[in-house]
Amino acid sequence: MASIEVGGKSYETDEEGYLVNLADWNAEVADYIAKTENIDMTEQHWEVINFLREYFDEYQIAPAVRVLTKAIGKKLGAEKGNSEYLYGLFPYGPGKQACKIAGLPKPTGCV
Amino acid sequence: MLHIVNKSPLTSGTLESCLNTMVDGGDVLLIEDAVYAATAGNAFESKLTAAMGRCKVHVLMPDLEARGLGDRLIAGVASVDYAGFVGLTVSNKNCQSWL
Amino acid sequence: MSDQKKFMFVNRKAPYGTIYALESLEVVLITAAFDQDVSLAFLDDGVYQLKKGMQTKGIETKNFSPTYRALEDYDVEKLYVEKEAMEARGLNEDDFIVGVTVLSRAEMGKLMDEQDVVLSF
Amino acid sequence: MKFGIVVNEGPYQHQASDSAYLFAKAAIEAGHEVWRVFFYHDGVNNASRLTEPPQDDRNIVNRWTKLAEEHKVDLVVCVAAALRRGIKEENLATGFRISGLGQLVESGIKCDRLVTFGD
Repeated sequence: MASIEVGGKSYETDEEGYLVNLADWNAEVADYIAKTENIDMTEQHWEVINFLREYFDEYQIAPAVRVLTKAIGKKLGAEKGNSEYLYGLFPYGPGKQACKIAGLPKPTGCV
Repeated sequence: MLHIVNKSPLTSGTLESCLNTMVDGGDVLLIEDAVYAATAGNAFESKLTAAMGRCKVHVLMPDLEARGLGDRLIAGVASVDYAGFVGLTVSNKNCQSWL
Repeated sequence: MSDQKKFMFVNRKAPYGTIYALESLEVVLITAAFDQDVSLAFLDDGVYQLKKGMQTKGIETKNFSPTYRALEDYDVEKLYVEKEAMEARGLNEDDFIVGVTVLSRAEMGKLMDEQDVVLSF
Repeated sequence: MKFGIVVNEGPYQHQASDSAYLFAKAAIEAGHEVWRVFFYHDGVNNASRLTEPPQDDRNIVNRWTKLAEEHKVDLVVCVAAALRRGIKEENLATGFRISGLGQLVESGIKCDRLVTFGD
């Protein structure tokens, strides 16, 4: 099992870098995972990450990209509810990359 | 529509649910443990024969024979082999397995 | 894929006792992404999947029932509960975590008959 | 006709896998095409290369492999269900592939009939 070191503490991850224990997540860990993905977290990134975490908390699933896009549009405004904007923030996909940073389970049911 | 049922009516309500829900004129195929429903003298016999007025009941013979009851088939239940099973899925426009 | 078919997912099993309910929900979420005409039918013990107020901490299992509320975001809006099954379990519409259409057994049978693909878990 | 088949139970534990195989064989013999068999729930265990039944019993896993080789049947194992149950590329029998649930939906869309075997 792999692990990451953040702030002197060790966190278990799988081979792809997803947190094994979802309860381990905190902002510092998110920042660290983002760096390994070459992403500098900005306020815009955090908006999406927080949204994902709230969505997961409410529905117990990470939303599909299409659903995320629509829901973000509803909550944060139409100019953010499109895939250009979301892929701009997370080049490898708001599904995989943002879920990883948000400490959500790896999407497995992928088409 | 072809309704496929695979559980004994003596331990599961599946066959009864199927017969109660399906629209008239459909096909019912009994496979695996559901074949016990098609044997003379079983406690579900009267319910099955009552349903036979509204739908056609078939039994997968290899499953009935495997269970030692190949000679107890209730009159009016059609016997099919696997080729007949395939045929039923073709002749009906859709099918459903009652799992 | 341009061709749209009518998919029905028939749920007849209670949650937690077996994994079928959870894995059925996973298929439903994927099917929605294919722009198919999706409906969910809850019959027999499957009706129990929708009971609100599940507390799964004590069995150390994930409570997936909130996910039914997300179905709307996935444009899955046809949830049907069989009236006879609901009543046989002492439940009514207020017991469900999500809004559903209650159908009589006969109406349910007719709806099933009209489907192109019926998946049963 | 083009058939899709779904198998929801593991081999040896439940008859579903045998029924599905015999159905597939009969469909092919009748001149139909079995386009894909999708393994879901415990059905993913049909794909384990590590299965070793006694010699006097049918070999369910090999039987699927042979069907895939001789009749170009696409044997697909659901990735989410497989990961839960320890089925991975390294213990996957020949002829099977691991893929997403979309492959099941696709079977429903592309096949004339989708027949499910399970418990």
